[in-house]
Amino acid sequence: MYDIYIYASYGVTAVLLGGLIIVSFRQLSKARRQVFALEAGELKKEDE
Amino acid sequence: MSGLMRIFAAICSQHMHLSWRSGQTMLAVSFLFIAITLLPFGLGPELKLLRALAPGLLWVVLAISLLTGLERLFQADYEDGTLDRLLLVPLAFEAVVLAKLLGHYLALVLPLILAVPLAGLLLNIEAARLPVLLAAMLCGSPALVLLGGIGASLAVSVRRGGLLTVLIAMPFYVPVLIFGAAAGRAGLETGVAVGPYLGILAALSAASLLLAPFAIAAALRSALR
Amino acid sequence: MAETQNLFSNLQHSRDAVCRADGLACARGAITVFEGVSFSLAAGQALCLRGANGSGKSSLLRQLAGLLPAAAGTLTHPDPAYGTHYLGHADGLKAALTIAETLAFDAALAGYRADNDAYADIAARLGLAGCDWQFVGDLSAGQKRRLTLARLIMDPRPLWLLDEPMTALDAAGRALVTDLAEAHLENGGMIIAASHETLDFADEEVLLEPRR
Amino acid sequence: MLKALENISAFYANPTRFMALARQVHRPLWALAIGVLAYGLYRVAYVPADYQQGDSVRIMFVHVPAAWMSLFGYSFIFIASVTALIFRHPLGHVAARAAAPVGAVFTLLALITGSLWGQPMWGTWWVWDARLTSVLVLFFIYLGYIALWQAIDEPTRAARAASILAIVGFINVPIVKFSVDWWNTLHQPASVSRLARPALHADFLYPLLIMGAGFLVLFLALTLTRMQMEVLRQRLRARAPKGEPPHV
Repeated sequence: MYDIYIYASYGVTAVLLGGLIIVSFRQLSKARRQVFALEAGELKKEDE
Repeated sequence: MSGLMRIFAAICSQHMHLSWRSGQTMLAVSFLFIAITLLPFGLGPELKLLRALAPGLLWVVLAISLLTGLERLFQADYEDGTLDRLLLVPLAFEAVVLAKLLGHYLALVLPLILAVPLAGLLLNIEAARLPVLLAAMLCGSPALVLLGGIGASLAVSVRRGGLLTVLIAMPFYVPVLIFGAAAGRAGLETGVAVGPYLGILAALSAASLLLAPFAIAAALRSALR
Repeated sequence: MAETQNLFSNLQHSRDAVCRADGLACARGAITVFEGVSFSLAAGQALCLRGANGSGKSSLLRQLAGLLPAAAGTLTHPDPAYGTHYLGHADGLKAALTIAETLAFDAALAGYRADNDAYADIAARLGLAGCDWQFVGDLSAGQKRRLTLARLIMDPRPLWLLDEPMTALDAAGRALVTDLAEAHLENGGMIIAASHETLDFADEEVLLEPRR
Repeated sequence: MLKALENISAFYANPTRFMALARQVHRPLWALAIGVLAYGLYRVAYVPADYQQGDSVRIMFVHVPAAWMSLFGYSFIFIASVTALIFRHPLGHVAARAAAPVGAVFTLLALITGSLWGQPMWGTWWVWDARLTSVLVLFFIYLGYIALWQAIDEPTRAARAASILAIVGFINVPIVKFSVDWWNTLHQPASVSRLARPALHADFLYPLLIMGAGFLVLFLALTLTRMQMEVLRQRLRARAPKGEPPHV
């Protein structure tokens, strides 16, 4: 009788926390890529 | 009058002067009446209902009118370089902050509170309730200004930071509103003492007075770097 | 009434006052604006800061005024609350006030009682007409600049920090700044000004190098 | 002991050293979070139905830990801000900023699950119950804190303003809690909050504690992930050529 509320609760939990986890990891890997590209660019400049 | 007091008075009176001259005071009082006028359209014109809700509604409208005026508290001075100057006066910056807050209180908040009886008339409030309501507002409003000043100072470097100021200040307003409205209600229910509520409101104002000038001064100094 | 006479008195500043920077650095967030800036200024001397846009001239002035902490190095200067005038880009003027009201505020910040006759005198000296009725918002950029000079006249403080003091001023206005500055130096004051122009009153220059 | 702690904290003040440590701890922490949460869910699945509330009691196992984390998160931000502002530890601002969205999501979760629990229990989606109301105010405090970080462009200025707000806001939390509790009893003197149960049977308590531990580790793991991201963003901002801050 309460199933729908229980599933909704756990569903919302999964969506909210899952969303935050996905966003956080995406932002982390994006920042990693950008730092990597920047440092690679700086190394190149020093070589020239 | 000593030099330091003269500086304090000058900062305070300049703030009041500019507030009057730029129409801020009139705008804030008009805002209060506009909000009060809109309420019966939302709630229905039934006088009994309005009368029962009046103290709480007046507190909420007062708080919202105050919040809308907060944006201009420090921002104009921040943008035109006046705050730079005020850091270079012999007065402690916390005292400068207090002078501005006092100016704001006298120019904006006091007129709002004085307008409350008239606004209460529109909501059919019992006249017997007014003295207690006004006393509660006088006790609680310093806290509203001081705590609102924290929001205004934190958002001072943000252009169009009005909504941000409101968002930051709102959680600080909750206790004052709770006890202010409770005092307003207690006034009529015979047998309920009003004193403790006024005491709590005054205590909230006193605690804000101890805390807010330091927080505001720190926030403004940080924004001026 | 003795107080009002002070408005025009030529106060002699202490000859011991100094303003010195040793290896001064300035940081904006994680970015270093300048570093290793050193100079020393004695009573009666003026310094002109030079450097490209963004080299940190204004930041250095703000550090000297105590508004911005130094990222590194040491700074010796008069207590900003008593000894420093800082005229920055933002002029601190209120458009809704008249010239007289502005001067009254300046006088009060300097600790003087209100005196309307004195304001008219100062306005006249700065070449501003209509002291009592002219609103600051209606003044031109150069006239506003002149009005800010009133603070230097009213409140004798040993160190003047001037950011682009000649901006927007006509020939007469520039002469006014130069006159005020020379009188100040004669009285034992110190001036540090950031400017792209040649300042007649400055004896020394410090060049802020753009940091690579 | 304290001295040793001080030395350790000083050692990891250097962002590069912190990043090296974070890289080592990151995966084990996430593995632990997933493990504890999985075990907690397994235990929750076998919890018997409550004789009063039936199966809806299962909502408690996300609602209550989420409410715990909303308070823990703000305390975390407060401590990090104090560390940054008073002890000038450079990672304090990073930790506070990283934890804010995590705490806010847990707070929102507590609100939504509280509402989903309230509907079958009270027959309405929202009641101005003391606990729900103060969690709602806490959510606004989180929002203001995050908005302040976002609104101020200059990172060091934003950091200082945010830490002032975190500290002042932290003082405000118990005052709000007290006044809301008082306000609530004033208006509904008879009702006792059903979310606050006097004593939990062990069948309920242990799964609840395990879920709480799982949420705590998840909070720390998420915060660590976001801290690494913040450090890298700072590095980008410092390194990028003047005039064109990297778009992140």
